[in-house]
Amino acid sequence: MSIWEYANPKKFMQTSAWALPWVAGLAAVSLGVGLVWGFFLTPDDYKQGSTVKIIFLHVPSAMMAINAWVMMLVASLIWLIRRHHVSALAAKAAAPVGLTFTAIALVTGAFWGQPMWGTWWAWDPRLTAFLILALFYLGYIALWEAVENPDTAADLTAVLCMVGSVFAVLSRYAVKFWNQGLHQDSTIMKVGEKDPIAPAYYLPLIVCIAGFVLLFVALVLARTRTEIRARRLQALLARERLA
Amino acid sequence: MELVVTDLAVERGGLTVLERLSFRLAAGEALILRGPNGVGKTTLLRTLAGLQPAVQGTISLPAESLTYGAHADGLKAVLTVRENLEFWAAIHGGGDVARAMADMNLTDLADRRAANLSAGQKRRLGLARLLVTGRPIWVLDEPTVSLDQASVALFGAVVRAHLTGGGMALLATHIDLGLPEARVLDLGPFRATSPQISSGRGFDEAFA
Amino acid sequence: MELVVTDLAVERGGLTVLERLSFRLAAGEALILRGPNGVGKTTLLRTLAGLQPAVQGTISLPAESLTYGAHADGLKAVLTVRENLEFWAAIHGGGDVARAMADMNLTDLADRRAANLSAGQKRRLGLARLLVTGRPIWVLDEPTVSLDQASVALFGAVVRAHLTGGGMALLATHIDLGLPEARVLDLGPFRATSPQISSGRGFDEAFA
Amino acid sequence: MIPDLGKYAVAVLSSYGLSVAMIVGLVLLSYVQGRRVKRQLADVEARQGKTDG
Amino acid sequence: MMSLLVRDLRLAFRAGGGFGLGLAFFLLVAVLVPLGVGPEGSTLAKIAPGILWVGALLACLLSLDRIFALDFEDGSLDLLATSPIPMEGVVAVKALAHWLVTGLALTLVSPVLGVLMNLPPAGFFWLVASLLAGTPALSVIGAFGAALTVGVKRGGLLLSLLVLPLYVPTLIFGAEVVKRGAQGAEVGTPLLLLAGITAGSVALLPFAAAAAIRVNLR
Amino acid sequence: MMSLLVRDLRLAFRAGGGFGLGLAFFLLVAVLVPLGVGPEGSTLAKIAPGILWVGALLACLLSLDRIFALDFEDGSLDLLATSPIPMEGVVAVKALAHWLVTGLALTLVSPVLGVLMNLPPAGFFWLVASLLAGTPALSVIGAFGAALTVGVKRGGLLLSLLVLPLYVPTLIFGAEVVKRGAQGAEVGTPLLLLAGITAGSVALLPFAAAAAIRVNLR
Ligand code: HEM
Ligand SMILES: Nc1ncnc2c1ncn2[C@@H]1O[C@H](COP(=O)(O)OP(=O)(O)OP(=O)(O)O)[C@@H](O)[C@H]1O
Ligand SMILES: Nc1ncnc2c1ncn2[C@@H]1O[C@H](COP(=O)(O)OP(=O)(O)OP(=O)(O)O)[C@@H](O)[C@H]1O
Ligand SMILES: [Mg+2]
Ligand SMILES: [Mg+2]
Repeated sequence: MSIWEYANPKKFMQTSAWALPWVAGLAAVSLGVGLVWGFFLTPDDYKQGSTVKIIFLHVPSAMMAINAWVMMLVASLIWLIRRHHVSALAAKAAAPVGLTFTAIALVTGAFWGQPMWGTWWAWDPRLTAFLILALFYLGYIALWEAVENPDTAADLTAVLCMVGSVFAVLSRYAVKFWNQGLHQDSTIMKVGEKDPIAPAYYLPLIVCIAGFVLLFVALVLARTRTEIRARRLQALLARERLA
Repeated sequence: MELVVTDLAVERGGLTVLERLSFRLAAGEALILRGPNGVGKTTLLRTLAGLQPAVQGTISLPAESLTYGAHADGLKAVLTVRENLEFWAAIHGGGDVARAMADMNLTDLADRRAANLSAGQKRRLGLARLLVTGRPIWVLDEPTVSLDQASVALFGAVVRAHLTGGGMALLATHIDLGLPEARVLDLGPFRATSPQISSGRGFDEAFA
Repeated sequence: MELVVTDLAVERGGLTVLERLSFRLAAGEALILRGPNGVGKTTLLRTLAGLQPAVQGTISLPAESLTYGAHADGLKAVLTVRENLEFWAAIHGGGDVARAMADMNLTDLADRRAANLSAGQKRRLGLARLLVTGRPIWVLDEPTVSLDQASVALFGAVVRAHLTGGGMALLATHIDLGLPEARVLDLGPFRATSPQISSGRGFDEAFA
Repeated sequence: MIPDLGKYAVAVLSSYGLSVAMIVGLVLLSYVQGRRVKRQLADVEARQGKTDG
Repeated sequence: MMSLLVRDLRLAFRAGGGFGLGLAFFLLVAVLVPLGVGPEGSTLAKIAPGILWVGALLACLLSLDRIFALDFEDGSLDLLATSPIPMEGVVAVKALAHWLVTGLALTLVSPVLGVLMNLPPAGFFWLVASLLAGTPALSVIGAFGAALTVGVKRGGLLLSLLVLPLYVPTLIFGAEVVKRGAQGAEVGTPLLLLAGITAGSVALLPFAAAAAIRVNLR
Repeated sequence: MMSLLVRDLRLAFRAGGGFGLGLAFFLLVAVLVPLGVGPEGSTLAKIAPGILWVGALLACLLSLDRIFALDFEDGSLDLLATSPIPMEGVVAVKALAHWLVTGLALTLVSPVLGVLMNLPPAGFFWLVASLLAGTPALSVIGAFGAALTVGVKRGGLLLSLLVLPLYVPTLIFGAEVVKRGAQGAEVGTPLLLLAGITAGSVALLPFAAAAAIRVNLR
């Protein structure tokens, strides 16, 4: 059986109807556990004090903000190449989720920056790149909203997503070139090396990351289901008018 | 040269509006499309012009042989009559602008800006554009809107000359064009019966 | 109630296009304006509607008794049929929207956005607007453009009902409206003979 | 029961508060939209005599 | 008049209606200027009041041509002119609708942009206050400009050119309020002048704008 | 293609065509910012490179929606789509025409505005050089954005939102060139990157834009 079968709306609706409660439940459990663990049961850092607790929201949301865009890019390419409606609608459904995660990363970062760097906002390259990412999300969503015909909108937003990805990467380099920055480098993926994050933070962080991933999947599934239904609703209404 | 349409279905706003449409048009022939408002005349003409894809069926015509005249004339208000025509002539490789103006009785207005033309004169200018493209197949959407009787007759004469020269014309209209030799095709019978969600056909069936 | 026009001259683009025009229209009467393209029908109607000043002559009609229906319908594409009509009804102090929709056969389309109407339905909506204004004098510029036969008949019936109720109508058109009881006024004879630079009459004479 | 957050209480609590609010808001919005569309679709399908998919 | 306001707001919030886009533009100016100028906090703090006011002004400007041009194109303006509502009322209502969807919205989000531009904390209150006092003038002056250019095809740029000089006093006093506020200095005089400009514009310009529209329609 | 270029230029120079308005807007930004920020020479000198580039960018942006929307509205775009010229060629020519009437014109007047903004003398050469290297990218990226929004009524503001993030790299490198140039530092790297972005955009974006237009026409 080919993976493309899930691009069939009916098949997708069946499978997702079955999967959604599980994914949503797991997301709720892992997010609940991770956040409670992170908030109540972790010690204060000797340098950062209790602000270190922000990491459990900040890092997962920042990672998922980027991953959501990558997922939209892949879905857009699938739409452009194979013209499966479900993938176009999934890209549409993911955008507000990605935007929310971007906003969470920005807000938690801002609340972290205030005690750590003495400012809510600094034009650090990573922060700036995130702000630009938020703008790309906004533009993408606005284009979906503005174009009436759904297929036209799918084509246009897919093209925008591709071109936008190239420019988002370019912006990242430009911004790095422009300013060296305050924000610390990524360490989370370097576990094997020197293990710079203490296990007391590392474990709940992993749980939170898993929670955000599951939350993303659950939301995208649910929203894609809504988009498919909305699309069908629109078509049925149009048919009713014509008949 | 021939325009052959076989089993065509066309869509508008995601719904198939016309289907099972077949006809052929040979050199020197004209075909008038009729049908009530909203039956899909404009949609059909845009599909033939290649501006939108057909849902189904084939359209066979020689490449780059067709010119489309829509409700909007594609005229620039700040350019003069001559400048407007010269532009379209240059784009299509240089038709005879002076002759086209003479044919549509525009010579006196050659240096007037399109903005200062009356509605009828503007329409005549839009029709003169067809002549400078030098293309054999004319696909026209309600060409005589806002023309008075005299201008309608002028238009009829131009179409007849075009047909005599081996051209073809496909015209959608509600009113009489004064072209008795043209065949008439009523689009009513080709209305899509159970309109399908055309753009996502796999999509709809998946739910059925 | 009466509309009386005496020795009227109207201008467009700084030139007088019609002059010495007089007519009167009593309650229950309709007048159809005819004339070749560019004779000045639109200009005359806009002048009567008070959108531009007359060059000369007088127009007497009761205040706020007139509604103007132009080529453009004044519809918002993103509002539904009902929302569009409700807006104009509210502006004019609350006409009966449901009745207007019923009269123009729009009830089925009440919750459809104007953008998704066909050209003919859009025009019907534009005409339904006249009904909700509740005004007695209708001044309409080519009201049946893009309507098919059935809709033209519907329009004729609505106008006739309006006249029976004591209203008046002034209609400019090139084609047959199916209103045999209406008087016809050909504007050809009122064409301005030596077109004057109307906006500066003192100006013109000063140079003569 | 809230742990002692020291002088950073405002920062930490606002971060958690706003983030949770945004997540809950998005979930609620998705849920409400989903329910509304589902109901509308069911209405139309019932009207047109079709079964849900 | 109420129904006109409701309709204009409804149109603004429907798809493609333009609500939020003025906001987006304001945000973009606040993002682009640091990218151009450089990330130094102290420089940004110094220019923040001026740039934020210039950004608000440009954001207002961009949506001005919607005020009348759309209604002109689809014939609604002709019909409104023959309706029982006086043209002055139409202008006032449309300026109000414009202010609600741009000026007021800009005012509400401006603190966020203040953060981005590194505005000193003392300035935030005065930023909001000055925008609240000044943006109505921007909408009314803009409506006047839009009325002047309503007949011109794609008058957007001409409109900018006409309106920007008229915006100068508002801009100067508005930015001055924020600058003084950020430094903790006395803000009374410029704030009063700003409010005066707004009051004067709101009281008088609708008449001029209505006259301009009548001229453009004929 | 040549005739299309000639026509577009002719339209731009005729009444209401929009030539000069981009310039005027650039000028106004250069005037308004000192009014908003205050007259201090040293602050102005510091922010001049960034503000001038932001001004150029906004001036470009304002005339973008003319690139295709006018031809779409009057039906010319349909006719061009059925003409022998490939849509990619149409896009390229229209972007070129836009660059000639805005980008090139901005570049030529920029030294004057440099004086208004107190740009250090060493920066003038690099201001012109960077604008010359960067504005073509602005026009091509803008044409892409205009192609995406051509079917949307009054898409101007949506267009700004879509296009401005795409302008970010160009802006950063452009302003960096001027800033370094004004300080007498080495400008090679950012100038090269700027030229690279321009070259890449000019080579690839017309295809994306042509695809978007075809989608919008159907
Ligand atoms: C609004 C501002 C901020 C944004 C948009 C932001 C964005 C990000 C992003 C994208 C990551 C990526 C995670 C990864 O690559 O693994 C990250 C990680 C991180 N951020 Fe931030 N950040 C912001 C502010 C801050 C502040 C103020 C602090 C604290 C001083 C901070 C501390 C961290 C830490 C500790 C990590 C984890 C790095 C690691 O070990 O992988 N961030 N942030
Ligand atoms: N934007 C749209 N969205 C959905 N449906 C539309 C849209 N535009 C038109 N339609 C529908 O498509 C159908 C065909 O329209 P088309 O313009 O081809 O008709 P037509 O025969 O040219 O009519 P007319 O005589 O008014 O020119 C109509 O029923 C109309 O309601
Ligand atoms: N902008 C303009 N500048 C100068 N003259 C104009 C302008 N617009 C129209 N005219 C002229 O004014 C005259 C009257 O135009 P008007 O629109 O009133 O004619 P009409 O009788 O309504 O024509 P139609 O049958 O085409 O609707 C025409 O001769 C026309 O050439
Ligand atoms: Mg049609
Ligand atoms: Mg007329």
